[in-house]
Amino acid sequence: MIPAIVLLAPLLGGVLAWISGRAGRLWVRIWPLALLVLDFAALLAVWIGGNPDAFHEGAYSFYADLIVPWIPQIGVSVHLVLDGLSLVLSLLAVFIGIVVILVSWKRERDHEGFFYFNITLVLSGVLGTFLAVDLFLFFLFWELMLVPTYFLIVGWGGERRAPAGFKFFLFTQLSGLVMLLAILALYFIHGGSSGVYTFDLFGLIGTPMSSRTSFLLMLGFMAAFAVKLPAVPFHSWLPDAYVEAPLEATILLAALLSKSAAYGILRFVLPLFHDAALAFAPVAYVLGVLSVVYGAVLAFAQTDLKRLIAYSSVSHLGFVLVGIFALSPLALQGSVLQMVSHGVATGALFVVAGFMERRLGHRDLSRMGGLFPLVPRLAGAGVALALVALGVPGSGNFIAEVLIVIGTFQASPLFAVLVSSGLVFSVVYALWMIQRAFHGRAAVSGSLRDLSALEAAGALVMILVVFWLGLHPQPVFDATSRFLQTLQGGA
Amino acid sequence: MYAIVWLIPALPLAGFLLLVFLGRRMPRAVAAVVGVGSVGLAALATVLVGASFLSAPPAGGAIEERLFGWVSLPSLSFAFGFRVDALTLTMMAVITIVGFLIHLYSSEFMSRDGEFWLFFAYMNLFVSSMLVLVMADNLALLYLGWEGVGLCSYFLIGFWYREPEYCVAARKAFIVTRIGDVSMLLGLALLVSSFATLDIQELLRRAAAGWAPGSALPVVATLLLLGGAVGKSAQLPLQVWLPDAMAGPTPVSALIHAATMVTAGVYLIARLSALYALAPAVQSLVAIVGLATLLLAGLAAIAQVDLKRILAYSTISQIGYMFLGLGVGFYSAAMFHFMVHAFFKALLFLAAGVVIMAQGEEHNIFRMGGLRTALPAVFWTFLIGASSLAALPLVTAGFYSKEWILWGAWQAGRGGPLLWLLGGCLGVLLTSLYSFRAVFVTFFGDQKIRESHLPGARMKIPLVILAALSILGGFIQIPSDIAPVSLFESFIGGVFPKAPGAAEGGSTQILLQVVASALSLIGVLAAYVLYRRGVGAHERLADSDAYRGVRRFLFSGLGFDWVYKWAFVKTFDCAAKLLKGEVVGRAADAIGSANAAIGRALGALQSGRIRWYLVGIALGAVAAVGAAVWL
Amino acid sequence: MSSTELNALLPLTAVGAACLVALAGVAVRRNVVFTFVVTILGFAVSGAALFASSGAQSVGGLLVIDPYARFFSAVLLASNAGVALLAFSYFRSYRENREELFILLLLETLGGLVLVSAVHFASFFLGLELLSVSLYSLLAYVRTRKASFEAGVKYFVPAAVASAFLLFGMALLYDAAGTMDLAGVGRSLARAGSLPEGAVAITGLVMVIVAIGFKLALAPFHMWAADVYQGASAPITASLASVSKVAVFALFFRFFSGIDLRASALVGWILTVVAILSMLVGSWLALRQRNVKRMLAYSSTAHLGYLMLPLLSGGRAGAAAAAFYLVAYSAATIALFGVITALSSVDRERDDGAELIGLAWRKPFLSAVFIAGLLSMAGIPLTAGFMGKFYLLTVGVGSSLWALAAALVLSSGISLFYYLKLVAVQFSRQEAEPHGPRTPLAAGFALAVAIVLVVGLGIYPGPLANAIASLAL
Amino acid sequence: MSPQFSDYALVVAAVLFALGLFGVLARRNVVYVLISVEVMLNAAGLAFISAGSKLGQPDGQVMFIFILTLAAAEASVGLALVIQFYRAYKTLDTDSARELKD
Repeated sequence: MIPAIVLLAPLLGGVLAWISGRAGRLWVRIWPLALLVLDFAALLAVWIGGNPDAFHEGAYSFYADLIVPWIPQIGVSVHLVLDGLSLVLSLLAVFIGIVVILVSWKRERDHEGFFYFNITLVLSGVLGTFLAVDLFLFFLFWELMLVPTYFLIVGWGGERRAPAGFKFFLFTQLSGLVMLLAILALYFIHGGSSGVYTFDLFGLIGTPMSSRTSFLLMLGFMAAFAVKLPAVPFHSWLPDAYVEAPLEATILLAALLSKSAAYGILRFVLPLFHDAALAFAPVAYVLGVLSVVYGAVLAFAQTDLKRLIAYSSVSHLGFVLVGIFALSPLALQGSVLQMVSHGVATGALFVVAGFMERRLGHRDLSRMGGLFPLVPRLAGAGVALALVALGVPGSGNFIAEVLIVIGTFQASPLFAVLVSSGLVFSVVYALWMIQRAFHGRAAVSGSLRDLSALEAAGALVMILVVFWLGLHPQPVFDATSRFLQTLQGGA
Repeated sequence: MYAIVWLIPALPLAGFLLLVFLGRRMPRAVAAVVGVGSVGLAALATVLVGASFLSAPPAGGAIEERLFGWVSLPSLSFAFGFRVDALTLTMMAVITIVGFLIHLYSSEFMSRDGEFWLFFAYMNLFVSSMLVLVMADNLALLYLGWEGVGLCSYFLIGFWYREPEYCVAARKAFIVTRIGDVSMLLGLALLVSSFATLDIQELLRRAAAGWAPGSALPVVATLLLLGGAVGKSAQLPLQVWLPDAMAGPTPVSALIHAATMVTAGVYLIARLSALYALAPAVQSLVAIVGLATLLLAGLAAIAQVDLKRILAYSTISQIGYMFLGLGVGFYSAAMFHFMVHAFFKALLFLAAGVVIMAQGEEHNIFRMGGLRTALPAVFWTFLIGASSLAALPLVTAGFYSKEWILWGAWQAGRGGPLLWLLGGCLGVLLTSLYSFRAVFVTFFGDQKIRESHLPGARMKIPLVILAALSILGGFIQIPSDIAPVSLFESFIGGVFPKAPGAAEGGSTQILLQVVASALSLIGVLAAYVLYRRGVGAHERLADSDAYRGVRRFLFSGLGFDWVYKWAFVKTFDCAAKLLKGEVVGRAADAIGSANAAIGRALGALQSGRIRWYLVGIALGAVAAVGAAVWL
Repeated sequence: MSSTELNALLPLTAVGAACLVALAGVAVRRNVVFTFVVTILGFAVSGAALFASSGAQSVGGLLVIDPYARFFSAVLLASNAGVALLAFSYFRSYRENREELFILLLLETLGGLVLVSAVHFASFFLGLELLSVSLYSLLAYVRTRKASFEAGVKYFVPAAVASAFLLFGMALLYDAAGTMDLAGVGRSLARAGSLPEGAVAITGLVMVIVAIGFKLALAPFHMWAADVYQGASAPITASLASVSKVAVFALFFRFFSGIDLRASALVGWILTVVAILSMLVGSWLALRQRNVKRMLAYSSTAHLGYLMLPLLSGGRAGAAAAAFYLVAYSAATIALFGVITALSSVDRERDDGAELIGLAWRKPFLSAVFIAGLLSMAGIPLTAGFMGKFYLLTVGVGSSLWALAAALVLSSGISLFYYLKLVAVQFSRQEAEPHGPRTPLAAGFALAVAIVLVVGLGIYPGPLANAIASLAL
Repeated sequence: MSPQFSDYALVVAAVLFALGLFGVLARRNVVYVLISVEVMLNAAGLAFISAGSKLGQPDGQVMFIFILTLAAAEASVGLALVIQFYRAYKTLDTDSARELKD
């Protein structure tokens, strides 16, 4: 039952928020927050007290395993599992959810009930992708994230929200359909060869097929994941979507939705198409390196703070892509750590960017400068997080990138060299951002309000989490290693 | 006393945390006590640990302490663990003691700055990171410290962040050193993929057992690590950041860009000396890099007019000497020079800081002059520092350390004499020329600016102590032909592979020493002739175009900045500008507009005429029937 | 005629009877409420009567009442019941006669019921004409509005031509096959390739396809659709978009399931081309439409193109997929046109996209229904449209119809643009004139049922999946 | 096999059909369009009759009667529309009804 509770708790909060939409602005926030906190507590309890080997399915073991038939006519069931990897990422999702609700606590807007309903629906969708092991169900959640995110963008976004939302929707939906084709093909191939028509991941692993078929199917999956990650050149939806979305949705997009893609590669692509993935690795490396470099160069070229962070995100996720396909234990662990750490850090960076926008009324870097003495707490948080983006020692990004580079080196020295160039480029844009926004001569006259104690505490907690991940990443490694070890089976 | 080892980096770290979170509300005095005190306590702890290290050496020659696990994976694990041996202890002593003196100096120097607390926060963090760097028992932790010091260096160079050009200098420093760092990270990656460990001792053991000397892997690995070292230590070809780094407050230049951080590369190579022994070619390269850098930086130093830039180039040059020492296998000599250099260069910078402050933030030595009488304490200490830098024979520490390195160079195989000739003769000549040029121009002649802001006790005491160390520090290791004192060698020598060649060389060694000493004195004389007495001679030269051209070339640091600007910076900017329009995104948009265009074109057929629609049906029918019948 | 046959015919009889009662009512005294009630009752009784028979019951060689026919009859009845509810609201303020509208609706339904059970050219033809002739009148029903009349003419003339194509094609097929029984025609077509009459038979088949293509508005026979959809009153357009297409497609599928496409690969090719053209052209044309009904006309061309996937793949799975998709499509169609209906009245058709600005904030219920309908059409999960598209792709992949599947994906991508544009518009914060009274009860009820179906079938498709699993022909 | 009567009839029907189609496409007057449609329908009827006679079945003629009925129904609706058309547009030119277009 635990996976179902984890999955549905945010949704329940959202529904309650929607219902209580007219009752006042307080309950609209309290319901989702309370349920998310409960959710978080439940996940923590599982992490601390749960038995990671309680359930087995082939080589895999889980804390919890739930199967309920859903559309038995075609072999679809609600199959949710909670293992270390999904646990860690679910914790991330719920944590970010809590952050999002807190960030918007004081923000007045229209139709708040529906707004929070959409937020929680996104969270449930993300959690669903982290928990589902039925391919149909996974696809459903995958697509499900889209609609509320789209509503958030077009309902509460910036000036050019409609085209931005559309672009986001189009890219993800279209690539999702390609994945659906691949899922169906796999379904039929498996059904044809074994007589059992099922969408269950563990049933489908090891389906015999020619290497060419396997490669094509893997491409179908990768289409969806490369778009959502996103890898250059499938990224062009991202900057607009991140910029035009309301802050809360941007945080969700950057911190969580991109992770679902990386997770999808880990959970589905590698187990289902191990050899094809190995064959695909060079292409993935190229895409990853392209993302790393292109994202960093473009981040440097931006003057819009949110856009800059958006591109930096592209760059960081390039590391993840390379790390995953390096398929060496170190790189895989590094990638997972990078996912978590980037989730928290980029989320926090967007939070800070949002705080800045609220105070300045704009987010144009060329009109900022010298904020450090004016708003030391805000600027301090901003500087710290920008440093995390460039991989400041002790942060989660630092150790993750070190592991990815080392792990990739074992698989392909050439691409390790290329991907590590991102470490230099990240310095360029991160410092540029620090210096344009916080250093230099003061470009703002008059006084600005610094972070309130609560805001500062929130930012501090997120920063501390990032550094905790950097200085003591072992719990994350321990939680995820069970699953990651199964991935190297053939290697 | 070994139990307190972990306190040594922890104290400055605690100081940093206190300052960064609470410093803004602290009174200056409290912030100063926290900032200076934390390093002072660390220095005290280092002394205590050092004393017990000397009195009762630990088993295996090193104190090992593992604090807590960091990363533990089946294929690789490393922890927050320290290993303190003689080499580390030397570094620690310099970092904490010189660091403490500089902190003390800063408490007065920076006292009028609005973000006093922040300065000490960064400085404390720097000391902590630097200690982690030298104390780490594994390369991952070393890399953590390595990155940490780079970060602090960035913040301190750009400490006066309201000036955009300082920010640019800071950024340049960070980016250039980051390039080296990435190379080093790749080196680590190679080591991990070969030996699956980052524990330094274990790594060196496995490398010695697993790698044949001179084979490809050790060459590549040491080359990559060398990349890191030249970045951090401002050696060719990544030396360009250091002169600009002088934008930071002078104590920063003294601590980070002279005494400690820039020698991290030296430490790295010394620490991994066993690895370099497996790649003789790379080790020779280290020597060549050192030699080239020391000459190049020496030449550039002669043409500078900014007092701090002169010192910066001199730092680059002196680290070149250390690299030369490392390259010829005289690790102890390199470390000895490191220590002595830390003393006199910190001294020079601190003295220069006083001078600049007293001259109202004037950096150009040609606008100064005659400060000998106005600032006597500074003059004398600066003179001691400059003498030590110029390696004036017998009385200065610099003489002993440099001679040791040059003796090593002489003995380094076939190219040895050449190394000695260029490094020893030319280098020594250049060094004494530029150092005494600074002395004569700054302190002699007519006073052009009235002095202001005279230094107080907290600035003078460090000067005096460092001056004393710059003289006395040399006497713990004296060439055997002069006096048989070898305290330093016997303390630290055990850490390194045995130096090739003879420790003593009889008459040859004496001859070489005489030549080098003579050259250093000639350099002083030349400086006197050119810049003091024969001012006319210098100005007569200055009239010729050729001289001006050469001077400009030297002044610019031999054109490296120009080349890099065009080769990298402009390229990157260009790429950013080109890509900013999102070529890729445009392609996606183009697909969208193509669809819209098709829609428009098809829409033109929807004319609203019934007959037209019937034509559509009829044509469709004819096409279908035609296809059916004909195919 | 045996009692079992009569039993099986009950649904048709019920609708016919309702028609007669309504006519008689009009003859005695005009009362629109009475006619409306009779109509709804007729649909209800007919729907209930579907359960009176089971298995496959042939009636006089012209009709067969089998599970397939019953299923689609239910879809038609439900759709037109919805249309009747919408129309009742829509025509509240119409000052001229309203009673005939419902009678025509009943007649149209009867034609549809005949079509879905037809197994013979005669019943095929009869049902189609019943459907079409009622539609001509329905489309042009609002005499006071020129656009409505124009729609009638624009449907009538091509439809008549299409009827001629159909009949001529039938004649040729009859000539070649020697029978007008659908199954018999199919059997003889399987041998057609080897006979000298092959060309005649294939030509006949193609002409029938052209006629059906016209009715389904498949490209390149689609051009009339946009004008007609736009001109007609919203509820009538809903009927045109759902009932007539479902009925004709059901027949098309039945006809085609009897033909072995392997024997006439050519027809398969022609249909593939038509399908791909429909998907793409439909979506492309819809891209730039501002009028919602016009946009839906083009998009329905694309949707019918999608339905060629199960048609070409055939079999039990194909039937199930087509059935699911048509249910989803009809529900979404009723929902979408229903919202337009609820916004409009007979005096003023509010079918421009601009009418939807800020609808989400102004009229949350209508907006929710409209968005659900749009998302279902776009095939977004948790809507019936997603499950439908999923079924289509399943049979497409299962039968290796890769080109069609790829075109479907592509067309879905293009279609997102125009569906989402209408979603986004509703979230616009720009102030629009606050218009329209409260949604009338009848329309509201129809919309509520539609949204429950659209969302419910997306979340819990099990029952429907069960029902369609056994629609074998 | 030599050509039979039914084959000629079929050809005649096809020609009639084509003529009707041409008329529909070429004529702008609604009444002529309706007449052309009638021609097409009758072509189909002829084809049915020829097929029925070739096969010796009555079905073809039954279909023809069906077609006649349909033609009558269509004509009645069609003529009603024509009257409306003339009222609305004061002309019988089909091209004048083009308010609805892209």
